[in-house]
Formats: sequence, C-alpha cells, structure tokens
Amino acid sequence: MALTRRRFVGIASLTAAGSAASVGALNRLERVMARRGEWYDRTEERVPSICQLCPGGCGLSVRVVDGIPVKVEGNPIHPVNQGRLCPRGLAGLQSLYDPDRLVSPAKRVGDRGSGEWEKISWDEALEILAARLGSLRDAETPHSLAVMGGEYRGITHRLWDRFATAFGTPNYMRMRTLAPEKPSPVAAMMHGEQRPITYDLAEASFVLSFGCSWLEGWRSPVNQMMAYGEMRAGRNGGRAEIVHVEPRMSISAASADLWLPVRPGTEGVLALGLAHLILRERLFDEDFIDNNVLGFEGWTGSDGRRHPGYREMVLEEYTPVRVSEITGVRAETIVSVARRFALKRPAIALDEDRSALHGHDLFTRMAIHSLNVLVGSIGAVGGVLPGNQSLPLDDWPNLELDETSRRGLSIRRLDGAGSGERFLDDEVPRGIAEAVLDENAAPIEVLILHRANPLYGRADKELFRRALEQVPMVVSLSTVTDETSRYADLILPEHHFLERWQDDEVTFLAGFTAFSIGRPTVGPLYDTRLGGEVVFSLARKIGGRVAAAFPWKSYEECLKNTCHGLFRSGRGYVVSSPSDEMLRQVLQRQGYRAPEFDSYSEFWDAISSSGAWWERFEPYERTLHSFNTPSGRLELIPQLLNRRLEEAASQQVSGETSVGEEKGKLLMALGVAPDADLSLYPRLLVASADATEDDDSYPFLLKTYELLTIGQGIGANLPWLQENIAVHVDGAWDSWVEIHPDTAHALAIRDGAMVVVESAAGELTLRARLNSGTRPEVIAIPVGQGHSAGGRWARDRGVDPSDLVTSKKAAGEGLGFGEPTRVRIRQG
Amino acid sequence: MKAIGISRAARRGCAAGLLLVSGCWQGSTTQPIQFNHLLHMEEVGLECTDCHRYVKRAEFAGRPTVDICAECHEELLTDSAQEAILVEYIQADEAIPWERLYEVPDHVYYSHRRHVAVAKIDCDVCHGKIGRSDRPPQRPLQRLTMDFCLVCHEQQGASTDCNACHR
Amino acid sequence: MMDRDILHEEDGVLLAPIVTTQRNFYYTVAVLLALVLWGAAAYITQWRMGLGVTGLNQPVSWGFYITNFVFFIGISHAGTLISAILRICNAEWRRPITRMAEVITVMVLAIGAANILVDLGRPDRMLNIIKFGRYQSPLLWDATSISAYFTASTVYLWLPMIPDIAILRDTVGKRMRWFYEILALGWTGSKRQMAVLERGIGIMTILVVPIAVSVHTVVSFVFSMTLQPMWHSTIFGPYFVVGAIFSGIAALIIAMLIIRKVFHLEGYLKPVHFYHLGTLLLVMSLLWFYFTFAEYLTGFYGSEPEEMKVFWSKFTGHYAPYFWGMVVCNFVIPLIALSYRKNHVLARTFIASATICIGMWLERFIIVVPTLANPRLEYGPGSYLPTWVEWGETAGCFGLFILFYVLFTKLFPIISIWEIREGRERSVALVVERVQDYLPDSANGENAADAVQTTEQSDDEPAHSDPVLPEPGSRAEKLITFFQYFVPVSFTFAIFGLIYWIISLIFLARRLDDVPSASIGISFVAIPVFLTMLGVMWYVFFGIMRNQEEQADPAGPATSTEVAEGVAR
Amino acid sequence: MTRWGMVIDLDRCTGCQSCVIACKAENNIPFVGAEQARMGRDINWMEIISEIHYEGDEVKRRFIPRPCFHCESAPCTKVCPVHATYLTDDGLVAQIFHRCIGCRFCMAACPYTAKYFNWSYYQIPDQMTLGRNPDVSVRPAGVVEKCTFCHHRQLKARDRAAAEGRQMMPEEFVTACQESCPSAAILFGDLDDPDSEVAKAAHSPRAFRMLEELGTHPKVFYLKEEENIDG
Repeated sequence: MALTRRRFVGIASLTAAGSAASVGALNRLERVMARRGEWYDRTEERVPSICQLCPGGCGLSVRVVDGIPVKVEGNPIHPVNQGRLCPRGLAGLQSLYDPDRLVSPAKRVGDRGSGEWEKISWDEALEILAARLGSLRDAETPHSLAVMGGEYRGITHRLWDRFATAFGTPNYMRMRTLAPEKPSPVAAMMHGEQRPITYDLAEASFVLSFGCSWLEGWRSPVNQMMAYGEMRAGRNGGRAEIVHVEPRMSISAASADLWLPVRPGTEGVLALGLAHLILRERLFDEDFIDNNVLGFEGWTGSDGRRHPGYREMVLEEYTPVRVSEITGVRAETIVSVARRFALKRPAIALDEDRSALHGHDLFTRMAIHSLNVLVGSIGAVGGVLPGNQSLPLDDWPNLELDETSRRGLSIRRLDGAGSGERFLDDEVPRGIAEAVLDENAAPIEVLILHRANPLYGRADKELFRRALEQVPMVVSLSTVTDETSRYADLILPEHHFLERWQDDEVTFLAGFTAFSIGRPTVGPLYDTRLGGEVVFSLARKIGGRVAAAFPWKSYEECLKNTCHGLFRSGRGYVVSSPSDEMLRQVLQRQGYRAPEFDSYSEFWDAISSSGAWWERFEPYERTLHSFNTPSGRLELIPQLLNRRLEEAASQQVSGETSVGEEKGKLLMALGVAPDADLSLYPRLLVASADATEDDDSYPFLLKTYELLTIGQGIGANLPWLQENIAVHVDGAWDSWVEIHPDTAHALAIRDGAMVVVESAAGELTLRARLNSGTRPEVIAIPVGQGHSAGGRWARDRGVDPSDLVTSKKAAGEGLGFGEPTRVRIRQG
Repeated sequence: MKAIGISRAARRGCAAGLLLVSGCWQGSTTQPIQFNHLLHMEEVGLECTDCHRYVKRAEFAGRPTVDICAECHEELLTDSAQEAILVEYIQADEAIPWERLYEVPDHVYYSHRRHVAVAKIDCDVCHGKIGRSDRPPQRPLQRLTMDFCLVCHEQQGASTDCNACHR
Repeated sequence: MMDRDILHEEDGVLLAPIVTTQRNFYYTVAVLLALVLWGAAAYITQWRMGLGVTGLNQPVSWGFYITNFVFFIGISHAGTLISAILRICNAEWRRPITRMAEVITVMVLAIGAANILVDLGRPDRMLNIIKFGRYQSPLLWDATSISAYFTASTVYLWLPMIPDIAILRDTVGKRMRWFYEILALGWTGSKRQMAVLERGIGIMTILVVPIAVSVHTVVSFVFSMTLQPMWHSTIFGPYFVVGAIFSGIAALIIAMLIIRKVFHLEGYLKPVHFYHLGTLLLVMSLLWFYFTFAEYLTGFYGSEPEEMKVFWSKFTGHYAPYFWGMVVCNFVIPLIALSYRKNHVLARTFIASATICIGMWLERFIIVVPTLANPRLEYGPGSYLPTWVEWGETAGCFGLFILFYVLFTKLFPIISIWEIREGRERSVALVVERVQDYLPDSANGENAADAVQTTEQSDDEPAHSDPVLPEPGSRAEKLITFFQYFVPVSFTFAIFGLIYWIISLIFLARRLDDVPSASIGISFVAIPVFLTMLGVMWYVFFGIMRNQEEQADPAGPATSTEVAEGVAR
Repeated sequence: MTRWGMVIDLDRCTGCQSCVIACKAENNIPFVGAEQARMGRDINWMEIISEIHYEGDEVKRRFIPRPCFHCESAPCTKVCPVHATYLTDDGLVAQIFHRCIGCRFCMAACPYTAKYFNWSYYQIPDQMTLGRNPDVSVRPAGVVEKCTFCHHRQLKARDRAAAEGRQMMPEEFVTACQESCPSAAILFGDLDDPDSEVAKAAHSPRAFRMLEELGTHPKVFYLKEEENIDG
C-alpha cells in the first residue's frame, strides 16, 4: 500500500517539478513523513551535534527516534555547555523542520528581488557558477570574485579562505559582529594579543560589566550563564558580586546585584572615575603594575617633553564629583563600587560587547580594560586570562598557486581594510558595497554569499541593496530564503546544521579549548548540500590548481584528516563521562597521561560519537612576564596603536597634508580630539555626552539590543521563540519600543499604544511598552524582527530598528564607531 | 483552517455515530503477506520473541524486519505464493509494510518489557490466540479497551492510577 | 367553532391566546427564531472550531457563558420560589401571578444549565460528568441541585395546571385534545381530586423552597469554594440567593407587564399586583445593596493586596463602567423609581425591573470576569472581549427563553383559571375567616362562618363536569391511558436514575478518598427529596386517576356550556 | 513513598527562558500564533514571571520560573468534576487529558494560573509534526493541560528500573526544564528523602513557597535572592 503511494507521490512530483533532483527531495521528506504515520519501533539514539544559532559553540545531543530528530538537548559531556542549553538552541529543532527552508537549487527568472525562481538541479547550478568563475580566471580577473561569509568558523572558514586564495581573489571576507574567536582590538593593542583573551567568570568574585550583555548574547551565553550559577552558589570566596553599567536594564543588568543606569556614552568616564578612586586610595595592585605595566607613571619623551602617565591623568581629571555629573551615577555609589571592585578580587571589568558603546568606542574600551589592569586581574585565576593555545589541528597540504591566482591576490582588497580610516579593521563588508558602487574601483563580477545576509539588520543595508543590483552575478548559499537570497541569481540550498557534518573550534572560553564535531542527525530532508562540499564541487568544476587544492572526496573526509592532529599531538582528551574525567584529572595532576586510543579510527569513532575533544588548562599561574607589545609589557598607552596610526597616516599623506594632520584626522575618526600625544591614553572626551540634553528636535537616544531568543534575527522564524520572545515585556510575535514611564507620561503614551519613532534616517511604527528599566532619555528597541523574507513567521513582523540608525558606519562591526542615533517619538 | 474544522467535526460526528451503531466495530486490516503464525510456531518451532525481538527488552515488541525473515527465507523454501511475495521483499531489501493490528492510543504509555519481562504475562492474554492462527486475523483477537487493562490491573494488584499509564 | 364562544365568557380572555392566533404571534416567533438561529449558528461554529472562536483566553477562562449560567439560574428564582412563598403566605394576590412565575423557572433553568454545556471545551465528553462524576466538585453539587430544582419546578408547574388543562381539553378543538387529555389525567374536578391536588401542591410548595435556596447557594459555591480573590467569600451563598430572587422578581414583573399588554389582561393583572411586587423588589434591592456593601467593605477593609487588585479594577479600573452601571441599575434607579409610586406604578415598576435585569446580569459578569482577569501572580492583567459567538449564544438564550414562553402561552393559559375562580369564589371568605382568627373573638364570627358556608355549598358541585372522553375501550382511549401512565412512569425512571447516579457517585467518592465535605451531605439530602417528589407525583396521579374511574358513572358527559355556567357562578 | 518536588533558586535564575522552551519541545506544546498569543492564549507549562519592584529609587527586577506547583492540597483537583486532575500517590497533580471535559473550573480555581486550555485546533506545518516527542500525547482542542513534572520521563525511568529488577533511583528522573537550565537554578527530586539535594534546599532558610498563606502546600520551593553581606 505504502509502496504504491510512495511511487505515486514520486510520479506526481516528477511531473510537477520536471526535474529529477527535486523529486529526490520531495521523496525523501515524504518518506520520512510517511514513516511517522506508519507503525514504527521507537528505537532511540543520541547523536552529537553543534548548535549553529550563535557563535557560542554549544554541543548538542539530539534525540533521534526511529531516525527522526525529536528533540535538541545540550550534550552533557560537552565542555562548553555541559548539557545545558539556551532557548534558541532548544528551538533549533524547529529550524530543521522550518517549512520555508530552501529545498532545491534555483535560478532567478524574474527581476532581481521579485522572488521568481526556477528549480534546477545541482549539476546545472554548479555548472552555471563554475562556467562564470572559469571565465573570470580566463580573463585574468579572478579578483572580481568576492566571497562573503556569515556566522561560521572552523573548517568551513578555512575552506573558503583556501578557495579564495587558490582562485586568486583577495576579496574573501566575513560579515560578523565581534567574532569571539578573534582578539578584541583592546587586547590586540594593549596586550599585543593575537588570540581572544578569556574571562574566568566562574572564579571571579566581582564582575563589573559595562554594557556587556554577557547573559544574553556575548560569546557563549550558556557557558556564561553556567558561570553565573557558579558565582551565585556561594563558592569558597562567598557569593560573587555583579554590577552592571548600562543605560537600559538588560537581562544581565536585572540579574546583577546593582544596576547603574549611566548616561549613554559615558561608560568610559565612569570607568576612569572608578580608577580615580582606586588610585587615590591606593587600592591597586602595585606589584603587578610595577612589574608588568607601561604608561602608569609619567615619563619624559625623547623630545624632552614631560608626558603625564595614566595615574596622573586620571587623578587629575576624573574626580568622583565630576564623573558623577557626567555619568549621572551618584558619587557615593561610585566610591562604594570602586572600593568593592578593588577589594573583592579577583575582579573583572567586562568591556567587550557586540554593540558599540559610543563614538569613542576604542578609548572607552581601553578605559574599562584599564580597571582590570589596576586590580591586577590580568592572568589571575578568576580574572582576565590571556589567549588560549591554538588547537593542534593538522595543516592542509600547501597550496600551489598558478600565475592567475598570484596576480589576482596581489591586487589590493576592495574593502580597504587596514588602511586609511579603516586602519584598525581586518575586513569591512560595507567596503565591498562601496567598491561596487564606485565606478573607479575594480568591478565585482561574482559575489558568493555563504550564510551572509547583508540586506537585513544593518544600517547600510540600502547601500548593499544598491550594490547587489550592480553585481552581475550574486550567488547565495544558505538554508533559508533570507532577504539577500531574494536578490541572488543563483540559490544553492545548504543542509541544515542537524543534517550535516559539523566542526567547531572553541578557543575563547576560560580554562580550556575544544574541538567539537557534529554528526548528521538525519539524512537531508530536501535536495540540499553541505556548504563545504559545494566548495569542493565548485573547485572540481573549475579544475586546474583550484581543483588540486581540495584533495578530499567529502567534507567528512576533510574533517577526519584535519582532526588527525588532535590524536597525534598527544594533548587533550575526547570528552567522556564525568567519572572518567575525574580520573584523568587526578592522573594529569600527577603527571601521567594514559593513551586511550590505539588507532586514529578508534579516536575518530570516539570523538564523533561523544561530540568533542578538549584540552583543559590548569588554573593559571601568575607567570606573565612578557607581552607581545613593543615594550614587552602591558601598555596603558598602546604603542601599537600609535604605530598603526602613523603607518596609516603616512599612507594617506598626499602633497598638501603632513603626517601630523592626517594622524589628527584619523584620531578624530576614533572619537578623540587630536591634541598631542595624550590622546593615546584611555582618555575620553566628555563633551559629546553633554550635548545630548538640549537637542530639541530629536530628544531621545535609541538603544538597540539583542534578545537571547531571536538574537540578530536568526530565531525569527522559529515559532517557539517568537511566542516567548522576551520575559521583561509582553511582546510575543512583535516588536516594541521600551519607554520609561515618566517619559511616556509626559508624551501621553499608554502601555501597548502604537507610537511612531522617528530619526533623521526614517521612522517606524511600533507598540510602546512602558518599562522603568531604562533611563528616561533612552528608548530601546530589540533587533531581530522586521524581516522582509526568511519564512512565514519572520516575514512582515515587527520592525528592524536599523532603519532608524543614522550612523551609516555600521555599529558592531569590527570597531564599532557607531554614533548613537537620536530619535523622537510621537503617538501613532 | 475551515476545511480542517469541518473534517474534524465530521470525523468526530462519524466516530460518535459509529460508536452508537456498533459498539465493537473496529475496521479490518489486510496484511501484505498472509503470514501463518501457526505454521511458524508449531512446525518450525519458533517462539514469539524469535521474530518480535524487542518484547522483553523494550517498550515495543518490534515489527519483524525483512532481515529477520531473510535469516531463513533467503530463497524460496516452499512453493507458497505468500512466501514468494516475501522473497520479493527480501530481494528488494524493502521493508514489509505490515499493518498494525493491536494498537493503544497515543495517550497511553504501554511497555512490553514491563508486562512481559517483569510481570511475566503471556502474550495470549492481550493478543489472544494469535500464535494459533493460520492467517492474519482481520481484527484484533482481543479488544484492547481501558476496561480490559483495568480488570487485569486490579486482579494483579498493579497500579490503577490514571497517571501510571496515561501520559 | 364552539371554542371561539368561550372567549366571550368570563375568564375567556385567558384562553384567547390558545384559541386564536394573531399575526403578531407569527412575527414574534419569527424574530425569536432568528435569534435562536443566530445562537445555533454560533454554537455550531464553536463546536467545529473549538472555544477559540470566543473571546475567552488564558486568565479569563470563564466569560459570558458562566455569566449567563448564573444569571439564568438566578432568574429561575422568579418562579417557583416566589410562587411558593406567596402560596405559603396565603397571599391572595398571588393568584394571577404564580403560573407565569413557575413557567419562567422551568424554562430558564434548562437554559441556564445548557449554558454550562455550551461552555464545555469538549461537549462530546459531556457524559463523563455522569459516568465519572466526582462529588468533590461544586459542579456536581450544581448538577444535583439543579436537577432536583428542575424536576421539582416541573412538577410544581404541572400540578396546578391540571385543572386548567382539563378546561382546555373540554374546550379546545379536536386537533390538540389528545395532548391535553394525556396531561389532564382525567381530571374531573371532583372534591376528592381537588383535595388530592391541593395536598400535592401543598407538599411541593414546602419542598421547593429549600431546593430553590440550595440551587443558588450551590451556584455561588462554584465561585466561593475556590481561593480566588473576591470569590472566596462566605456570604456568597445568601448573596447569590438574594440576587437571584431580586433578578427573578424583576424578570417576572417584565413578563407580567408584557403579557398584560399583549393579551389584554388588565382585568387580572392590576396595578396593585405590581405595587406589591414592586414593594418586594424594593426590599430585595435594599437587601442586595446591603449584601454588596458588606461584601465589598470587608474586602476593602482587609486590603489584601490580591483582593485589592480585583477591587480597584472594579471600582476605578477597567471594569468600573460595569461596576458602577450595576450599582446604578440595581440600586439607584430602583430606589428612585420604587420609593414613590403614587402614580405611574406600572411605568415605574417596569423601569426598575428592566434596569435590574441589566444590572443583575452586570453583577454576574462583574463577579466572574474581574477576578479571573487579575490573577494573583504578576502576569499582568488579562482582558476579555467577547466575540460574535458569545453574543450570538447569549442572544440565542434570551431568544429561546422568550420563544418557549410564547409557545407556552400558546398551549396553556398563562394565568391559572381555576385558581382565579377559586379566589373569586372562596378567598374573600377565607381571608375574612383568617383575619378573624387573628382578631379577638367577637359577635361577627357567625357572619364569617355563614360566608364560608355559602362558598362551601357552591363548591358542592364539581367546577366542571366530566370531559368528553373517547369511547371507553377504544384504541384511542387505550393509547391515551397508556400515555397518561407513561408520564409518571418515565418520571419514576428519571428519579430512580438520578438516585442511582447519586449513590454510585457517593461510592466513587468513597473509593477515591475524596473530601467528605458538604458535597456528600447535599447528595444524601437529595435522595429523600427526590423520593418525596416521586411520592407526590404518584399520590396525585393515582388520586386523580382513581377518582376519575369512580366518577365515570355518576357524572354524565359535560359540555362547555356547563363549564361556562360554573364559571358564571 | 517518593514525593516529587522542585526547588528553584531565584538567585541563580537569569530569566533566560531555557526551561520554557525545553518544556515546549519536550511536551509537544503547540505554538498558537501571533493572533492567538495577543489574545493571551499561548500555552506555557513553564512560564517566567517578571516582577519589578523598587528599593528606594533603585529599580529591581526578578524572574520567577513558574511550573505547576503540584500542590499538596491542590485547589484544582478538588473542583474537577470528572477526576481528570487529581493528586497521585507520589505527589504529582496529574492531568488526564483524555478524561477532561474542558469546563475550565480547575483553571479558575488555580491561584497560580498554571493551567492552560487548548482553545483551538492548533495547526502546525506537517514537517513540524515530525519533531514531536513520541513519548507525550498531543492534546486535542478543548482540554486543559499543564506541567506534569515530565511524568512521561518518570514512566520510562520506572520501566527501565523495573526491567533491571530494582527500584528507580530519584536521579534517573530528571525534568526537561532542570536538564536545560544553564545556571542550574532548578533542582528536582524526592522531598521525602532527607538526604536528597532538593529536600535539603527546601529546608534552607532562603526557601519559600508561592502564596504560602493560601495553604495549598506547593511542592515547588523557591530560594530567594541573597544579598551580599557587605553590599
């Protein structure tokens, strides 16, 4: 019976779709669906996987019943999350069964953005793309291919990087916001660190967070929440104290012991105000500073000028009364927080957050980080730890480039990263868009987007839209029809993360590094392919040296080869049950290491069924003596910054301007007045903060924030998350603007009323929610809604606050130089 | 939305109607192969658990897969037409679409292991004399109603708490 | 036709609606049917799509249906209770009122109970209440109490109607005769039958009062047995009973006024009746206000935060318009309208009654919804906006009620003819006698005795003689006798069914170790009550049937003219 | 006899809603859609209540996860007319979906508003039905549902233990919310076993129960937030 039906469906879809490939897709889902209706046997297994809904890197354990995933849970032995999971991860199952997923490759037949497609086969699709790419190489212009990647890391990134290099384009870039595996600019400048510094939150006694929503979205939220639980449990040193500084009461602020609603943009001033007290009361770690820090005391330069040091500057300028005036925090509070911060060590001041703090972002962050330095938390247990060692993964065979590629690679990147005003950035996605629209720049012929969606949630999305219209061929490799896919000429549907082999490198958490592996939990439901394997097939179709660069048959094989290094290195362990783990620790402490696997295949079986390999670091000994800075010390006046500044300035110099003038301009761009060398201290201008009060036409400041549920929009098509979008306001399936009750009262706005929020860039109509957890002059709108594509539940729901953002320099990208947006509200 | 509402209402109406018309009507089941339980048990000497392998180990009894059949029926053993159908399935390595005969609703938690391995209840008690049938019955030999369960539970002193079986 | 003639005789006007049909009747029925159809459409939609089509939601899980349930059950107190009280009190002005009141009870009770069924999410599992009912739940107390009240008031409606049905049997044309014949049970109006009937009515009168009180008390228990703020109150029982009588009287007055107007019964329903009922209404209004005041004052004085959330939402919050509307409708307007009734008695009573009906509905609403909308934990207030489905079903309920009423007036006299007659013949003397009983003995005593004598003499002859029965032994006669027996037999089965059900539920409660609460008490009491009712039923039935046989020979066939003569006397 | 109970440490809770979504995924709780959710018909067996209060001019917010409290003297079980909700021997307030007639009396009686009603036939796309947990029945429209303390997990654990010829250990029975909670704020176990973690926590001086004054004796305890001594 079922057989004939199945056959019938097959035939029906054959005639309907007219393509053998799509029949396979329908057939497969149909088969899985039919199984559910049948008599089935409930055999159950657990398959390890990795959550891809944020860069946190949580290990998943997927409950698979009769070959069908029925629940996503945390992997209990995974070091990142130890069986715990955040709501978004738990809802990941719904994204697998999302009815609006891309089901087969397609090519555009209507106008750009019209969303009219024709289904084609994979062969056909890859042929079209490969032919186009081949012609680029034939024309000796491989650099006119640009590849833009979204949220992924590990082997996929290496594959694209390798592809771009082998192909010969310098224009491979990632569109991410403060990727956790990258060092923060502050660490890069002050520590000379090339790896992300980590925060030993679980062991800390005091956490002072400056707008860092560490319980909602930063780095690995689940891991941080676990640390939060530890901090609350009253460990040896008693219950840790948490103070949160932010104009809006985020979830992190609500969970803290004290919320300091600071005026927007004055976080750095507050940090220096706290530093002032620590210095004045001599509560800082003198030993650490004497031995490891440069720039604390003043010095006389080579030109004979006297330069005041950090201490002098802070003591002079940031008195509690003045800081209190600027920040709006009471002086007594500043005094008491400063004392507790300095005395309850180990203490951590968290500066990193995805969103920019203000125009003078870099210096704000430096000011905040200087607090860590003052109390000697650098390298201390429960403090700020330097970067973890990198993973012992196998290198891939050396790339042999042909002449075309070499020539292509020698051409300067189109986004201008690393020079001019972008001298601090590695990659500037908007630079590509600008280059496309700039008639003088070299043209982009083909743009491949892998999980990147520049047309949503960015202040510069309009720029991208115009740019995409100019690019002759846009290819989107993605699982869902996002906004950008609508503009693509070719759609290559990717496996959902539960359908594919996965890998992930976790190097940004304190105390350990891990390499996670995820197995497919279910065969692909549709006619999709694994992103990495698309690269392989593409390279193979292009042929030549490009094809030779990818000797692997499948992604699995590539992964297996790459992991070999983990086995060979003799370091770390495959994760296992807590009792085994305990035994290992005992042995390790005594200096033993028991080899657990005889062969690599055994190792591979173990890692792919348990989900991860990890390496623990023993509690960090304070043995820090060298930093990778010019002086070898931790620099409060980062010479690296000065050096980069000068390099960039000298590149900019043209006939009429001097290096000094150019340097001044760049400093202006960093939000600092170009007055002499003092500017390289974590010193802040406070004028911009005061100017906010009397702006009549746009009296309010807009604060956008991420929700733990839908994040930057990735969870927007998951009904569970939409329905439980937030706990602090009633906002299911919608967007809202949070307004302080006093403000709302003055504007005669009632809770739940529709209001219009207007900025110089545009206006949005949305529901008002009164919330006393915000400063009166600040209004807050969550990001993640307001999609124009991306599935039935995401589309046309709520608003995207990036429509209001006036600073077109996208906030939260590289160094976020985003100026805050000023808005006004009226009743809708 | 509307259509579904109607069909649901209709289904409910039909169910109520049927219930009134005949209290014990259950529909009939036709199996893809006219399997002879009696032959396998009497002449071949198999036990229930030889083919329904999970009976003592899991919640479900286990629908015999082709692999199990293939252990004996790699090739035709007899000239039975039914066996020929089976061999076709085996050679195509395709699952035999057995129809389910005994079924409890999805709001009931039933575990074979609990009843067979722990409580040592014979298969016959719930499945009737299916082992002695020479062709697949069209209707369950024993109607599995809640009263049927409860009577036995009360006799055996097993839990009669609703929550013990309902989920 | 001969039955037309009767219209011109005394009390003929009472039979007019039955004998003649005016065009307005059809219009009314059409309009009401439209309402009922709207309700039916709403319910069909709800059955198909689930309760999602209503405006009910998470905290506000009860709305219009429960409000209607309480309201209609409240209205039901109009009837049987009031008529019983008036009967017990020997209030002679009751005579034209009782029937109207009793009819309201029977119909409205059914509609009220149906509202609970409408409210069910799974009406297809309705029988679970009977199969697996649990006496711990106040809902089951309701079921018991309401079924007792329903049977009692049906009996109580029917018994006093028997003589009137007999009149109809003898006057109305052939088409409907079988119907009246069955229901009249061969009533001849003999003295013996009269005695039996009056005794039956007497017992029912007593029985019905506690049942009626229990019904609304138990309805209030649905709310007061929970721990919810502003529900969990000890005075809810009497408060609801008072409210029920209050709204019942108001509904009764409206019905009386409309009937008086439509059927031209000015001669029967005189301003004095309204004056008396108005006084009663005023008293109830004050009593209602007293209870409301006490209820809210205690809540306010105690100031429990959760209680105050509900309190303020009623006083100043979202529900303030309904709350204050209720106070105005139930207290302010009636007080003004009824305090001064020198002229425009009818208009004033009507205004008061109409506002009270609205006000009492609001009161039920204000009891049900705000408590649910303000949950104890901080979820934020819930809201409730009924949809067309709830409006439809509410309209349907009212439509159905009025439709039933209209149809009833089409089938039976809405004013008890024999009681009116009896009043005319006997009550003056009885009242005189009674009043004299109260007074110190005097020489006038004999006069009164004379008066009694005369009435008794006139009562010697049956009020109306034997009906035109079908040929004895004919098939039709046998069939009618069969159906006559069928009535009490089916009633017996129903009663024993109920008793069996109650007993099995008590055993179930024992098995489940349920709280041995008032529930068991209620159920225990219910059994003798039901048995008493059964006894009354059989007593009256046999009394009438036996007497009919005895009288079959001596009394010759009676004609309507004889009846008319009787009436004339 | 075991008496299942839960302790939720409010000091640890961050209001992340992991428990809420884990519960939805585990128990096949339907999403109701934007329109229905706006009417307040969303179903959350586990719900986070967000409370705002003021300490002086300081605004404080706290998050309270609210499952069904499985009260020892549950107001909802008393009013159920058909024995669809009742207290089991091991202290769970059972909810038998297939007995329920949908009168919603229990919802009205629950002082915690922890019971939910299936207002409509909630349709989910066919694909999504694949992701349903086969251990939990899908409730039809018109019945009341609520947190069962992941009773089906207990059934399975019991079954496993029985097959191995032993008593079920309390650790074998873990609720979905407890399992997912990132900050380990939820403890679950046997309140009658004095050595169990949950029983110890329930006797902590920080422990309190919701609306304790009502005498419902909830079996879910909360541990109130701690203050830093020097703060």
